[in-house]
Parts: sequence; structure tokens; C-alpha cells
Amino acid sequence: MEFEPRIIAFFCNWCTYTGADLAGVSRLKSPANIRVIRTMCSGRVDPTFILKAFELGADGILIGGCHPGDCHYSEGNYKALRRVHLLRKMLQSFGIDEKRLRLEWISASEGDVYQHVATEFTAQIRSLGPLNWKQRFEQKEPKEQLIAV
Amino acid sequence: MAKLTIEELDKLREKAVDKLRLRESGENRGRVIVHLGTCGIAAGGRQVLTALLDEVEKQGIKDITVTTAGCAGLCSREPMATIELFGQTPVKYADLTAEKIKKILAEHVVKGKLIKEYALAVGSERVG
Amino acid sequence: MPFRLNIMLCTGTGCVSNGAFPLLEAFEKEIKKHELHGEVAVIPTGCNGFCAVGPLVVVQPDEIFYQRLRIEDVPFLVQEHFLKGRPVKKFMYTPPETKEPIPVMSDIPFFGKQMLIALRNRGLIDPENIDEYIARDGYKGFTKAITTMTPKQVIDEVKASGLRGRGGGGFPTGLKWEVAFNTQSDEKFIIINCDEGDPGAFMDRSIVESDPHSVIEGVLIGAYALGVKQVYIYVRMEYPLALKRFYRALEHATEYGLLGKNILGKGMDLEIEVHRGAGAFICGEETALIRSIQGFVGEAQAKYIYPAEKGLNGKPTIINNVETWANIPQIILRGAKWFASIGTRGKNGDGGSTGTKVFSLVGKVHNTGLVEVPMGITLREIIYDIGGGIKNNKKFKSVQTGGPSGGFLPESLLDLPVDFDELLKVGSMMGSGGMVVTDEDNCMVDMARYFLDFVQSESCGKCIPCREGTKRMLDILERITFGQGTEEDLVKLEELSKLIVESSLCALGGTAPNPVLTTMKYFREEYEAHVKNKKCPAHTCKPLITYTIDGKICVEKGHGCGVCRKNCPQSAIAGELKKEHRIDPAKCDKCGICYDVCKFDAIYVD
Amino acid sequence: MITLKIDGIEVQVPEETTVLKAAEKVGVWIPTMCHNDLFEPYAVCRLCSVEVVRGKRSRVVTACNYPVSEGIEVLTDSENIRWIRKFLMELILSRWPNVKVVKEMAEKLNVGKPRYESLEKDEAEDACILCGQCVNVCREVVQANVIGFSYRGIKREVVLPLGEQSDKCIVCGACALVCPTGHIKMVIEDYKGKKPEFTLGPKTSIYVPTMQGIPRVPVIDAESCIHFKTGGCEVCAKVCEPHAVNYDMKDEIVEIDVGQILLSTGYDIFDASKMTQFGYGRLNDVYSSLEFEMMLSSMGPTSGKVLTKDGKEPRSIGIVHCVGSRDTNHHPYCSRVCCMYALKFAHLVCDRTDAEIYQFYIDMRAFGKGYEEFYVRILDEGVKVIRGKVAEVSEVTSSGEYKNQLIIRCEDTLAGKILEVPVDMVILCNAIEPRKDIDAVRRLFSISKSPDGFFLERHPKLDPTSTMSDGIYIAGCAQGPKDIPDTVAQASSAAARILSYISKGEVEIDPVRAWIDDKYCAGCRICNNLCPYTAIDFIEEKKISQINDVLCKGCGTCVAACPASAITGKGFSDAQIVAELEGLLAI
Repeated sequence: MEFEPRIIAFFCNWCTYTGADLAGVSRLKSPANIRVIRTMCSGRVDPTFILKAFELGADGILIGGCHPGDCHYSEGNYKALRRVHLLRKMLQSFGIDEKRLRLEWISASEGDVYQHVATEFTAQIRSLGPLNWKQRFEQKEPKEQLIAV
Repeated sequence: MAKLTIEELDKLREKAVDKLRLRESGENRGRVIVHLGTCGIAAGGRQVLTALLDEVEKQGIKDITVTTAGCAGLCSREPMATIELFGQTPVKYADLTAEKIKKILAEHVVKGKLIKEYALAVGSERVG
Repeated sequence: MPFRLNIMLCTGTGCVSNGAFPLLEAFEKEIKKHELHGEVAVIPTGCNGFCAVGPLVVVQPDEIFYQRLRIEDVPFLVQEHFLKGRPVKKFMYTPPETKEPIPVMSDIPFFGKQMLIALRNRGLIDPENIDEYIARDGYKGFTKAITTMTPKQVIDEVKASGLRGRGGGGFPTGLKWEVAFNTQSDEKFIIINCDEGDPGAFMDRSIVESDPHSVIEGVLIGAYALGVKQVYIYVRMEYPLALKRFYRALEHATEYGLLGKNILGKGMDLEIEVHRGAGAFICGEETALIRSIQGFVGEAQAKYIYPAEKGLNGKPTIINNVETWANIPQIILRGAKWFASIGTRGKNGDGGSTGTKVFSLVGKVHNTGLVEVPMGITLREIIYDIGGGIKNNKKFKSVQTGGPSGGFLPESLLDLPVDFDELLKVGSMMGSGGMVVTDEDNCMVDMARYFLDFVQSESCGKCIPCREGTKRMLDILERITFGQGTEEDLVKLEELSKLIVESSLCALGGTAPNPVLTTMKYFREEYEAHVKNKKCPAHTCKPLITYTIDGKICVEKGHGCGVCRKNCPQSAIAGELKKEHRIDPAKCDKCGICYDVCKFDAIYVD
Repeated sequence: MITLKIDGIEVQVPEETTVLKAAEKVGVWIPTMCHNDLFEPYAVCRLCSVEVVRGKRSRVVTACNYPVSEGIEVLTDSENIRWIRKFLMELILSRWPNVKVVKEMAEKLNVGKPRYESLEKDEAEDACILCGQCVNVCREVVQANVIGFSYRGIKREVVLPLGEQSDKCIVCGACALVCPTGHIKMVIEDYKGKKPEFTLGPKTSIYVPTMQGIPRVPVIDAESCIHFKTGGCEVCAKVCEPHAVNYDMKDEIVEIDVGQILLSTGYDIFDASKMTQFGYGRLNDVYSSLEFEMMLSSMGPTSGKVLTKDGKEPRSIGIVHCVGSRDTNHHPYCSRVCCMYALKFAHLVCDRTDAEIYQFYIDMRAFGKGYEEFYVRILDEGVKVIRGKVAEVSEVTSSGEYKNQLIIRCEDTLAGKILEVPVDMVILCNAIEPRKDIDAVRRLFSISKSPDGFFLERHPKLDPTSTMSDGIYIAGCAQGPKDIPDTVAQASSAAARILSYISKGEVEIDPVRAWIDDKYCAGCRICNNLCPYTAIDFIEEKKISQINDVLCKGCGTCVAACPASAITGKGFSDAQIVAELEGLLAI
């Protein structure tokens, strides 16, 4: 059966979550692989959650925040930007492809932008194939893991 | 002239009054009349007059007025002068020179003593 | 070496216009030529008073008076009198009736009856030399006031003297000062009124020209009494010589510490600022003068609150005429009793008019000039004794006192004593002292018209009665002098006068009708002549007179000489030699030349 | 207080009052012609002369400036006074026979034909009677001191300095106002190089902005008010009984602490000059809807009359719909209100003029209650409606003719023909667009905007009045174009919402908060300057950080950043999110 990527999305409650909702209300078609977690602000997304998600089998992570300057808490999205940049550098050392993590600014009125991002990201992850990051851990001895990387 | 105080103003007044004294006629003791008719001037009456005026000023005599008058008529004895002290008969002097007039001033005018040798005549022509 | 002779040469404006300054130079040149400059001094003095015979000289100490001197007389006079000491009869004053020259000035009748207080230094000092003023007890009154008297005592002294304003109103000066003294204010002002707009009046001018320091001393005493720091003098632009001499006097007084800060070391400060009047008669009135000083157009204000309480910038302001100020030093120096003993006294010993008054005697008298006479003197004494009677033995007709606000008094009132209240009683007023004598050749209606024309053009034009009323009266009078007057016009004149007097805003309007009222009262017959039979008895109103030649006299006596025909500018006379000449009334413009040139009195006017 | 008698009536007045004012107090009439309360009495006409008797002395004085004093007896109608007044009136009447003020006063004093003929007679009705009010108002009230009297005696005259127009004159018109005969006229012409353009601004320096304004109170325009120029005038302060005028009030920034904010900042209208084909701003008589609305209003520059720029009544008017709206180049959305106000314009123009009216529309959107009926009524009144978007407004017909009219070229899509309609006036229905400063306001209240630029509501269907931020509400055209009934409905709902919170007294804040566990907090202070709301303070004694509950908005940024994960986000704790992850990735 064809590989169905599992994508976890952290959407900020004020902008992206409402945008996604608008897309739904406006009957815009978008793939169902996106599994949404609502946080009060994109700044709330802790890098450990992302690693946890990859560990639990997620193939892609999408973070959605307000456009810079629109954040309900005025600076949350800037913090998220900083963390994602640092996290991307670490993913390489974990052997995870950088493209599997994506940060997008989607405001409450951009239902169509959400639809576009969702479809594109799902296709991208499907092309990358399953991560199965945890199984890689179990096959190798801890020491070899280190050497392999 | 610096700013005056009241005392200085009064002092200045005395000095100025003296300068103007000559303006008002009256309230002085007598008159010295130098006769400066044409012949009187030719005979040197002018010098006598200037000498007399210098002497009056030098001695600070305040109560005598010096005036000139016309020719007394005796041209040969010019320059002549008449001393008229109030209350006394006028005396005429003749053939005067600067020194003589100074002596007359000192003797006759100040001391009231007539100098006989210079005098020409006593009393005035207008008699009666 | 003191000068044995002082030549007091009058350089008042009157003599200056007759050439006094070139005369002064001629004297100095001549004296230098005879090296007499050590003994003989020429002193330019203020106005001597006897303007009719200017330019004039008084040789002191013998007080020999020379008159009508010309440049060409100077060499002879210097040599004859200054050098040789022989007074020259030719230049002396010879009264018309006796033909005998009078050498000594005080014997001349013109000066005889005068008593000098305001003009005490005229002709005796050089007005631009402060020392000479000080020599003649100058500033002694002021030092007496500032050292021995309190301000209150000074005011009481002025009140006791009975001095009244010499500007014309005659308001008791002491009373005015007392009002200002009692009004509390942080700042008070004194104004010297030298505007003197009356035509023919030049007393204030001569006072400032001959003795500016007497005015300054008077104001110093007033400022001491009232605690004034700032004085303004308001002088007409038409008095350049007076202005020059007053500025010079201010300089010297400031130099001597008599003006500016800490005067005479007594801690009193005083500044005198000169304001030049722009030639408006109205600015002689107190409130208009204040407006002019404040920079506004000179317009009179209602005087329901006197300037003494609220005047310049709303502060108490004492305004007095130049002559009033000139009297103050003598009052303080010689005491109020002495001053009150001169002039007239009321019934119960106060009031009346005390002291002397300066009159500018002008018109048809022999000795025109400036006379200072004690109050109470009669008009006849002024006109005949001092004035020397009417010129070219014409008949006296009237005398006008008080300028355009005064009135014309007939011969019947000649024995009236000159005094504030007496003059008011007969419808005239003292005024600033103008005294114009007219003779039979002056037409009273024309004189009234002239003064009304003056008042109408000088009225500030602010209030209806004065602006409109006087213009209507002027129109009526002009109609009368053109022979179109009607009986009813006379009634209208009286009505208009009553309205103007009662409802005008200021004194100018209030007194403007006086000339008309007095001429109608005392010379009614002239008005009747003009109105009823369209004739002008004094032959001045041209439209009403006609010149005709008496044919018989012209031929018999004059043999038709034709002199009048040749001289007539309008060529209105026709006729040939030995024939009777006739005047064509249409062409004749009544200039009167034929009447004057005809030696045989063949021409008569009616 | 001073007591005095006026015509036998006793009266008590304060110290400084004049006899005239005292007489007014007891109702005694005294004629005046040059008196004006604005400045010091000038006392030139003398008509107010009265007799003042003090003891046995009686004296004629002018009542307008004679100060009262104790115990005087004033006679305002004595025989002498009547004579003086009649005589003065005769003098005035004879010089200015036809001036209205003079004739009226002459009647009051029953003065017939004047006996004294005046050589300076001036028969003009607006002759200058030299009363001086203009000079005094210019000197004492306005304090510009420009005009004054000059010449003396009968030649007295009011003059400008050196006879020319002085630049000291601030054209305040005070002299023209006080002049009793109308001799001074205000001439509007090219003064100081400014052409009097078609100003929509206020006419006087003190004005009531709009009659319907709340509060309906006058306001002073500091640029044109004399007081701010010369320090003088203050006439408005003088005549205002309750002394409400205070010149030193300044604009002040007031800070008010509020719980909730309703943003109803309105809209701007689309600048039609961007669409050059309509010629707005280039051609005469092409008006925007707002300008035409101003022209229709009775307080407007033409006070309600419909006039072209050269003042004539138009014979035909064209109304162009959807200028800037439903236009991909400008605003794709429909401005919703233009159709209805266009019909209103047509109706009003029918009332006020008998001009031909053409409406150029795409769709006539008469959507509201009673709107369609109104549309039918307008059609009955003979308004011609043409379905077609206007292509161009020009002064020349396509055949090159110049008809001194505006030519509207459009395609009548129903008839399928190209039309060229000559009209005298064109009215454009400008689109409604968001205000220019909307982004700044939005960022201030941290709310977002919808695609068409207006404020974004919390939910387009279920909650159009509130916004994402709690306590911030929006109403009216700020949220999107709408007409008055909708705006009122929305505003009332916002107000009701606000009141409900206020009546409850306290506001529930949602439980989402951050909280620091003292045991784990190492005092590294990373979270202190992280918080945008400075809700985290450091406690020096305990060397740990603490969160202020009220300030914390619960965004969770600090929770994620805490290295010791000592901060837990209530409602969004780490455990909860991990549990969600596990749930989501279970299958």
C-alpha cells in the first residue's frame, strides 16, 4: 500500500489555526495527512516536541505562525524562527533531512495559503519517504549508531 | 563743570554777579570819565583808558564805573579825564599818561586826596 | 578786565526776522576794527519786548536805547558812542507826539508802566549762558524750596500767591497742584504747554527765547512739590529759535547737576523731554495735548475727570502754561505775599487775579510788542500809555483779548481793569494774552468771520456741534460779507452760538462763538449795515463797497491828471487829460489803489 | 454704591457707571448714535447730552461718559435738553439726509426738515457719518490700529494709512460690522494674492462644526481668530453670558484606563483622480459623492442649492456607479452603499432642479428593507438608468465637437449600443476603502486585517464584532463597507457585548497561564527578558524568577525556552502536548 506520510503541525491559535479553519469553512481541499496540534503561540513550540514527534514516527513537522508583527503576543513568532533555525542545524546531526521541518507564516485570512502549503509539504514528505527514525535506533548498537552518523 | 552742590552754586553766583555788575547802572560811588574826542584819541587817550581799566581790575575796585565821553573842548591839554565822585564836585585832570592815571586812581579815587599838580580845574562847566 | 560797555542786542524772533544776527556780526566786526573788543561786549539777548522798533540795542550801563538800527548805521554808532562815549540822538526812540528823543530806556512810556516778573531777565542776560541766569538770582528760588520748604509748604505758598493759569482758563494753579498732590499714584507727570496756537500771540515764545532757565527752575520747584520724575515740554515746531535755546538750556542745566539724577546732591531726579507740536491749534487744549504726547491724533477728550487726577497714561498730570511756570521761582523766592500784593484782589481779600500778565500787544497801535503789566491795569493804559495810541491818528474801534476764544471790546469798555473775571463778565476772556487793537478801517463782521474761519479749520472736527455748527456759522457770515445776509441770519447766528457753547466737547468749541457774540453785542450797527443796506462802514467787505470819482474835484483840482487811470491794475478807469474820469463798477475789484494815489482826494468810497 | 436721581426716579449704581448706564437701569431712554459697548465712549454725536444739577449749578454733559457722583439730579428731558437734541439732529440730518440710522433717530426726536442747509450735504444712503466706531474698534478692540481720522474741521475723514490698503489690516471685518451706515463693505477679491476658492471650511473664526454634532458646542479656529494674532478683540468672551470662553485652553493628550475598546475608525473614500478617465480634479463640475453630499447640505457652501461651478443650475446630471469598487485594479469588493445613495441623489436632484438624470450602473444592488420599493419609485420619477460601466468622461465628443458640456461615453449592455450622453454635471460614486492609517492602528491593538484591508473580525459568521484580542471590538465601515442600518446593528451588538462584561464586574481570564516551580528554577533569568509583557520578575532574596499571573497572557514562549523546564504552561503543559503527539502518531 502506498506510503502515507504522517505530518504533525503545530499551529498558532490566533493566525494559522484560524486560517486552516477558514480554509475548511471555505471548502478548500487539502490533504488529511496534516495532524494539527493547537498552541497559543508558535513560540510555545519546544524543539523537544519536534524531536519527540520524529521519535514517535512523524515523517514531517509543519509549524504555522502569524506573520512577523502580527503575533497576538507581539514577539512569539520571532522566537519560533530562531529556534527552528538552530533545530535545523541539529537535525542534520541526527540524520534527519532538514526539509522534513518547515516553518510557515499563515495569517487568519490566508485559507488558500494554508491549502497550498499543506498539499506541497505532503507531496514533499511523500517524496522523501518514511523516516522511521526510531527503528533505526533499535537495529544498531548504540556505539555503531554514533559511528554511522 | 562738575555737578554742583548748593554751596558751589551760591559761590558761582557771587562770581557771576560781579561779572554782570557793570550791566546795571546805579549803586556805585562814582565815575571816571576819560575824554576821547577825536583829538583825545589822537593824544593817546586810548592808552590812558586801557591802563585805567587794567588798574581798576587789578585793585578789584568794584564801586567805580569807567566810561568815555566826548571831547571836553581843550584839545591842547588832551588826554583828559574827569573824576566824578558822588557828593563831591567833579575834578578834571589834563595831560595824562598811563602812570599819571594810575596815581590819580590810587590817590584821588581810592583815598579821596586830590592831586593838585595834575589837576586842571575843579567843578563842572555847567554852572547854575 | 571787566567790560566797561555791554551792548544788549535783542535777538528775539521778531528782531531776528528784521536782521538782528547780521547786525550782531557788523557790531563785532566794527568793534574789533577799533580794538574795543576788550572793553565793549556785544551780548545777544532774548526779546526786549518793543518789537515795533526792532532791531534794537540797549547800551549798558547807561541804558541808552537805540532802535531800528541798520547795518550801515553801525560804524558811526560804534565810533561815536562806544569809542567816544557820545550817545547818538539820531537812533533814539522819539515818541510821535513830542518829537523829542528819549535816550534812557526806562523813561520810554512803552517800558514805563510795565512790571517784569516772568520777563525779569529779558534784555539783561544772554539766554544761552546759564551763569548769567544764575547771576540774577537764578535757581535761588529752587534751592530755597528744596532746602527750607516741604512740598506741602511749596504748594501752600503757590496757593497763597493767588496765581492763576496763564494759559487762558485762569484756573487757580495752587488748587490744581493740590488735587494732584492728594491723588495717590506711583508716577506723576508735569507738562509745560508752549503750544500757543492763538494767531498774533508770542508771549510763550519770547519767554522761552529770553529766559529758558526760568521755566526750568519753575518746573524743578513744581516737580519737587509733587514728586514728579518726568516732565514733558510741548513746543510748537514753528518756534525753532526757542527750541534751540531750550535744548541749550537743558544741556547746561544737566551739566550743572540741576537736572538728571541726584539733583544738587539732594537725591531728587528729573528728566525733561521735549515734544514738538505738529502745528495744530487744538493741541493747546490740555486733553488733546496729552493725546498728542501719547502718539495719537490730537483730539480733545471729555474733562469730567481732571488731568490732575488722571491724565497722561492715566497718571496724575499737571499741565501749566510756560508763563505760569516762569512766575513760580519768583513766588517762592520773594514770597506769596509780595506776589499777591500785585494785581487785583476779590472783595474778601482772596480770589481776583494777582501778579502780572504778559500781553502781545498787536494791531493798529504805534508800539506793538510784548508787555508785562500788573493785573488790574485798564485797557486804556495798555493801548494808549504803553501802546502809544492808534497809528496814523485813526479812530480806535475795538480791542480783542483771548485770541480766537476771546471777544472784541468796544471803546466804552476801555476803562475795564484787565483781570480774569472782569473780562469774562463782558463776554471775552483773558486767554493766553493776545491783544489785537483794531481801528475804524477794520470791519467787525469781517474780523468775526476771520476768527470763525480760523476756529473752524483748527477744530479737531470730532464732535458735531463744533465741527458742523461753526461751519454753518461761517457759511452765514460769508453770506453776510457778500451782501446776501438776511435779518433771520442774525437770529440763526445767535442760536447756533448758544448750541455750540453748551454742547461742545471741549473749550475750543465752548469759546469759538465768542468773537461773533461780542461783535454782535457791541457792534450791532455794523451787522445791521451789512444786512439791511448792504454796506460795509469800514470799507473792507469788498462786495459791499464801490469806488466812485467826484467829477468836479477831479477836473477842477486834479485837471484830470489820469494818475489813477495809469495805476489801476484792472484798467477800470476811463477818461482823458483835463477831462472827468469815471470808474467802471463792473471791472473795478475794489483794490483801493486809485483811492491811495489820488493826491486830490477826488475818489470816495461808500 | 452711589445714589442719584434721574428724572425724579432714584437709582443706586456702583461707583464707575456712567449716567447712560444708570438711566438704562431705570428704563429712561437717552438717544445715542456713536455709542458702542465694545470700547470707551467716544462722545462725538452729543445727542446723549443731559442736564446735571448739583446744588444750584446745572451743567450740560454727555451721559455716555459722565461718571455718576453722589446726590446729583439728572434731567434727561428738560426743555433746554430737548432744544439741544433737536438742533443737533437738524445739523446731522442736514448733512446726511438719506442715511437710515440718521432718519430713524430724526423720527424718534421728531425732527422734520432741517432749517440749516449744509454745503457738505451727502445724499448717499451709506454715507460715513464720522461716528468713529470703526476707528475705535480697530484701535481698542482688534488693536490692529490700521484706520484713523485725519484732516481737521469740516474736512475730517476716516482714512487708511497713506491712503492705500495696509498689510497691517488682518481683514477681520470688525469695522464693517460696527459701521452703522454700511459705509464700509467687505469686498471679497484677490486680497493678499489668495483667490477665494470654493472653501468647505468654516466661515468665521468661532463656529459650531456641525449642527448635529455632540456636544453641539462652538470651537475657536486659532489660525483665523484675531485674539491669537494681536492679543486684542475678546468680543466673544465679552458677549458670552456664562463666561464660558477660555483662550488658554490647549489640546491635551488624555490617558484613560479602560477595560475594553471598540474600534469604529470609519473609512476613507477612494480618490477618483486615480481613475483619470473620469477627469476628477481635471474637469470642472465632476464631483465626488462626498462633495455632492456637501453641496446638498444646507450648511454647505451653496447652502443646499445644486449649482455648477459657475453658479448656474445644471440641465442634466450623470451619476456613475462603482468608481473604484468591483474593480480588479483598485478594489475588488463591492462598496455596498453606493447604489442606494446614488438613487437618493437622483431623488433629491429631481426635487431641487428639473434636470435630466442618468444613472450608469452594473448591478442595481437595492438589497435592504424597503430599498427595492425606493428604486421603483425613482424609476417612476423619470430617472433614466443605463446598465453599463462608464468608459470615459470628456469635454469633446468622439466626432470632435466641443459642446461646452461633459460627454459620458459608455456601452449600454442591455441595448448593446455605445452611448455618448452630454451632461452638465457628473457625480462619481467613490468606493469605500480602509483608512490610510489602518495598519498603524491595527498594530497598536495587535489585531489583524482581512484580505480587503479592513479589520479582521474574530469569526466572519459567528462573531463579526469582536477581534482576536480579548476586549477589542470593531464596528462600522472599519470592519467592511456597510450602510447605516447595518452599522447601527453591529455597533449595538459590540456595545451590548462590552456592557455584559462591565455588568459582570470581573473578567474571566482564560486559565491558560505559565507558572514557575520554585524547586526547579535555577535563577538563570533567561525567561526574564523573554516575556513581551514583562510578567516575569526576579526575586533577589530567593534568587528565583516568578510570574505575575495578571500580566501573563499564557503564550508559552517562556515555557519552551526554560532550560530546566521549570515553567509549566497550564492548559498547554509539556505532558499534554506529548500526550497529543502520542495520540496522533499512535496509528
